[in-house]
Amino acid sequence: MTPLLEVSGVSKRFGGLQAVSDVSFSLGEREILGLIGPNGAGKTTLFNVVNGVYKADKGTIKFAGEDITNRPPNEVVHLGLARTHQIVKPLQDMTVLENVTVGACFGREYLALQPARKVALEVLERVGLAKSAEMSARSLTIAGKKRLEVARALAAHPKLLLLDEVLAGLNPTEITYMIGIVRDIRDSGISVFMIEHVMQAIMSLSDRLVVLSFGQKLAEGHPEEVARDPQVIEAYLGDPDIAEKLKEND
Amino acid sequence: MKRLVLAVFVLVALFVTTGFAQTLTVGFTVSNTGSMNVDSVEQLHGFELWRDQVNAAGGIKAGGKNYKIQFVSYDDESNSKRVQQLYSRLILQDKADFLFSPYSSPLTATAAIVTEQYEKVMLTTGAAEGKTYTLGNHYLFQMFTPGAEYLKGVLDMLKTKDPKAAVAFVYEDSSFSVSVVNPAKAYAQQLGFNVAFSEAYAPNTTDFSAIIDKVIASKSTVLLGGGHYADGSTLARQVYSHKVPLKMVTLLVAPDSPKWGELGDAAVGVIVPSQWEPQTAFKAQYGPSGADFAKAYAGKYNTPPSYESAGGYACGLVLQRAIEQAGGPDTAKVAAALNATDITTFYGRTKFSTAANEHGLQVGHAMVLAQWQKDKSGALVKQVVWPLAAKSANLVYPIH
Amino acid sequence: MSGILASMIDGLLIGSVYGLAAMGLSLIWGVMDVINLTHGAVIALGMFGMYILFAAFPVNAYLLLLPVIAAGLLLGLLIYWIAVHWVIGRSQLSSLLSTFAVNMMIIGIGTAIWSTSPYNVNFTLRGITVGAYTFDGNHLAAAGAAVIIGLALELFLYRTRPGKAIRAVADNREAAELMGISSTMVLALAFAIGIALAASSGALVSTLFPFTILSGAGYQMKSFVVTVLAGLGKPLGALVAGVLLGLLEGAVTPFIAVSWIPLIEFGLFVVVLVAFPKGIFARATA
Amino acid sequence: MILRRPVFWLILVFAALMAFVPLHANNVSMREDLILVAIAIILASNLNLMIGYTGYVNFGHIVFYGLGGYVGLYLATVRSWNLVLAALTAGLVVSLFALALGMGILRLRGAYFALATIGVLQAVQSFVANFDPWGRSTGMYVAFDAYERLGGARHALWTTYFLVIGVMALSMILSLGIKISKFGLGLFAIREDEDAALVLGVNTTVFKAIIYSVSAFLPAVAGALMFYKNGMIDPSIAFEFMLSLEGIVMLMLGGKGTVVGAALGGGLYEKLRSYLLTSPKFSNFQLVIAGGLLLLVVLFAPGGLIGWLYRLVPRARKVIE
Repeated sequence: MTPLLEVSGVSKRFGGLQAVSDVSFSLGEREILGLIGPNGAGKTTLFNVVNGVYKADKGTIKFAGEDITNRPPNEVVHLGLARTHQIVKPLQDMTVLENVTVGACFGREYLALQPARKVALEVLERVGLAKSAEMSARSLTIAGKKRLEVARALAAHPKLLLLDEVLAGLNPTEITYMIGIVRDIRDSGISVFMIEHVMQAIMSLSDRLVVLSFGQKLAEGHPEEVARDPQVIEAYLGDPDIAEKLKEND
Repeated sequence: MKRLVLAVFVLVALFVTTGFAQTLTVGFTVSNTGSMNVDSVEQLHGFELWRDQVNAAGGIKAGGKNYKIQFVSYDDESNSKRVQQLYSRLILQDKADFLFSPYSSPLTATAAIVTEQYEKVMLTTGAAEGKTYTLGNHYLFQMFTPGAEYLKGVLDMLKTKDPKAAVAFVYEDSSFSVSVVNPAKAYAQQLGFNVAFSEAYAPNTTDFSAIIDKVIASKSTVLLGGGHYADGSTLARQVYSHKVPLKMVTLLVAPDSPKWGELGDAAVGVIVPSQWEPQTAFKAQYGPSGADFAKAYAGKYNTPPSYESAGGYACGLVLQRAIEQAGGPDTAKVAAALNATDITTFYGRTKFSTAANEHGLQVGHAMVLAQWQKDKSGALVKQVVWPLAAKSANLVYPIH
Repeated sequence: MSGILASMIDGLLIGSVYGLAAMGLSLIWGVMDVINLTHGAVIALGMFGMYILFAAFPVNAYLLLLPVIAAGLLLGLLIYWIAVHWVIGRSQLSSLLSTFAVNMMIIGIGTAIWSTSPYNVNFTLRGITVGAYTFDGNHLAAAGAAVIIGLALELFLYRTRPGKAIRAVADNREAAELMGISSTMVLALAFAIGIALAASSGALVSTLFPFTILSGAGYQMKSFVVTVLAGLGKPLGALVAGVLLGLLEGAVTPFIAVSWIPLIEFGLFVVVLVAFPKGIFARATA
Repeated sequence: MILRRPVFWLILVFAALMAFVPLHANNVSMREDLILVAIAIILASNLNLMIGYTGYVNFGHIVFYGLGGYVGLYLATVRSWNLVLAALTAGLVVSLFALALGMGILRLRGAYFALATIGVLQAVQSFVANFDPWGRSTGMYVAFDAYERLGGARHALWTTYFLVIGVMALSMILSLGIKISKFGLGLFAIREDEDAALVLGVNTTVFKAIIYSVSAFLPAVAGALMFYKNGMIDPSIAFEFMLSLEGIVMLMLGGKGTVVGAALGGGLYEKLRSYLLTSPKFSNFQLVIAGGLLLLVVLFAPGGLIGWLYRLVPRARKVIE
């Protein structure tokens, strides 16, 4: 079986900084792949290269059998690859419903306005935002905005969802709720590729993990194997907090 | 009782006089602001002097009635878009009976479209461009000699003084200047002059150094052109400060203004084709003599009249005579009277073309040339130098 | 001396005045991310400031630059408090429109006072004659003054405490605030200096050409062109780019009609903007 | 469905009143005032498509009006075309021009785009001022016999008036239609956050170019009609930067992003302006008052009149779009 997403030899440089260098990995159907690494390791940059926000300097990206290297983000969404942003980007002066309708309208199925609105309502129900549908996006709490990000991406009916730190900044109750949403997404048949700093969560959610450090892939494999990898622990030494957590999980 | 009788008498008298002295409204716009400001206000002074004299004399007497004159005017800001809005307003809201033109050709051309659409008589002054009269109008009458004639006299004069002169045309890219310079260029070539340089500059130009450098490089010896007051005075200043070696400078319109003297040394020697100068003594068949006009004007405004002022006053005179001949203010009759007009006033001869393809074009009036010279006391004065029959001083050539 | 050379020298002289005007726009744009649309109106006020001062004190007009600059600083603080302070941090549209509103008000008041008729500052310095060409004394003096003011600003920005604070805020407002720099004070100061530069360039122009209350608009347009060529927040770059623009004008005018110049300039402006949104000279460091 | 929107019917009633009240009263003076109001509404409504819907400030919007005027006048007089055909062709030509131009300058965002539009306006004006077939800076005139084909000047003026009112109604209906469409939703997404819109699947490049081109069409048609009515055109009145800027003032005043706001702002501003222009006391303060109004709106009521209404009566949002 060919993998859903296949990244091979991707590099990205900004001026003097090699943000991502020669990274390869793949992701299968119905898989949750975690992406971890210290701050500045190039995780978000990798996301941006995968969904076409940045152009790759080298390497190829295949999605569902198609070469999507350097295709613009809007085309990538039509193929079924949606994403959320680490720093949330709600469409501030539009309602929550309108935000999600945008996702449905211009997503994989390119729905007309009326069916898109129906999809949006369903998705809002799924992420628990149905009651806020008519509120303006600006007035949501940070947790609400994180869910809105997920809802918008989900409304596109993607095959693969890239989640960029959807748990960051949430309190424990909200984290539990969001983890439930992610599981639910995978159970509905959507693959997930997620960046996360909340170690406990990513260890328990991911089927496999990819570790980045200084733009290079350090390790890949089952979460427990990765956590034991001395190279990974070494890389996290600059961030003792997380190194500690890694050990706890062991 | 006596008082009551007196009061009734006064009331009746008021009633009778107002009953007899009807009021005619004449509408126009003035450039109180913008690039046409100086010339336009001089024209306005001409209008106002005429109105005051008519009203002081009890109004225009026509068909057994007396008509007093009342003006309605707005500031057009030298902007042709405003002109259309304001002339519509003058016609529709202020119910003007007759119209005078704004100052300058483009403003007049735009106003003419509105007045023609509403079939109102408009006398144009301060607007020499001729194209407007070829558009098929019926109610437009031009007081100024058309632009095509402006520079012919200068070239004729230059032919007698310096047939080998190299001519540079530097002129404003406006309908008036273009209508003057294009025929003049052809005429210069016809007379055998070398046209060494020719370039139009955008209206509102203030920096002429690039063009002046080109004039120098072309080795031209005389310069003809200009446009209106703002650009013309600036051009003359910069020609002077760059010490361009020219034997003659002739500019349109600007040097006719009494304000020209304020330029000091930069003003000396500059020639202007003029519609009228106080020194030109036409024998007036109608209205005041030139001397009387100049005296009345100077008495009111403390400055000698320019040809714009004279044109403004003459405009009123011609309208006054047409109303008298028509026996009242009926538009069709007044237009017919204007079509038949052929008279000489202090301003010279006035006759409008009645040909269908150029109706209203001025065909009677002729130009003179005036030059700024220093008199014996060193003061700057404007002298008539052409035609020779009308001259008040000899041409100074070359200037320096 | 050839016509082209003379034309280029004339271009260079006027170009330095364009550059000075653009420095004000560039400083404000670079430091506070505000496109100051009062720029043109302030340039016009500078012209009338010089006119009024010269009418009252008929000394060497270039000495009167000092009071014009002082008045410009005060005016800058005033405009900052009326229209800019409240919209710092809001969308760029807000500051664009609020400064434009002030521009309309200045032009309106100016029109009420001076109408839109042309005025002159009747002050003439003796020119220099080389062969057939004479270079106007006022142009030479104005170019010199523009360069001196430009260099003074550069010294101020790099050698004085407040100057360094301005550069720090331009670089990174938040970091500067953490270091104890009051960004409000610095922004107000930068805005005031930008306005003073615009006013001084207007004062210089008034000694060269006749002007009306509307004359600033043309120099504002030139300032945009120059600022975009130079890249934002590079005042000295703006001065250099202004001189280059003047040189370019001087170099092409012998070959084409002057009336084509705006098309070339603004065509170039749009193309450069699209091709190098951060300015030609900024590309190396971006 | 647009037919279910109350505002749609409001627009029709409004346009019908604009057309028939001066006709019924045979009041030419009222007609001359109203045609300027209609032009203001056309300019503000179409500008709203860029500023209000897409979040791109176009300082040079008037370039479409002026170019439309030139193309239309050229076709209607020099080439003796039928006026309606000439005006529609002018709209089409100018829209295509905008499409090509938009592909280039819409790569710029925010203030850089705004500046580029000023550059475009200046460059086009300068080109036209040097363009011989269009009469350079002296422009073009309509010969009076051109009006004969529409039954004489008086008749022609009424005809152009009704056409302009039609264009005004179309402008408002277009605004409404886009606002309630999927295309409009995509534009709003671009306005709120262009990067987010792109990632959500909106083809921002194409959307922006299309709306830029669409926003050019009706102003160009209106320009063709208006300059035909005025009988002449020259670069300084066709490409008046001030009018371009006033369009923005109108929009901010009424409330950007709303159909009714754009029209309200356009109508009110024009009324105010012509009052100030002819009032002897205030003619000089027209700019001061307009500028002061704009400043107050920008600082204290960024939503304009309609935004203020929304805050007062939140339910109005549903009806007044």
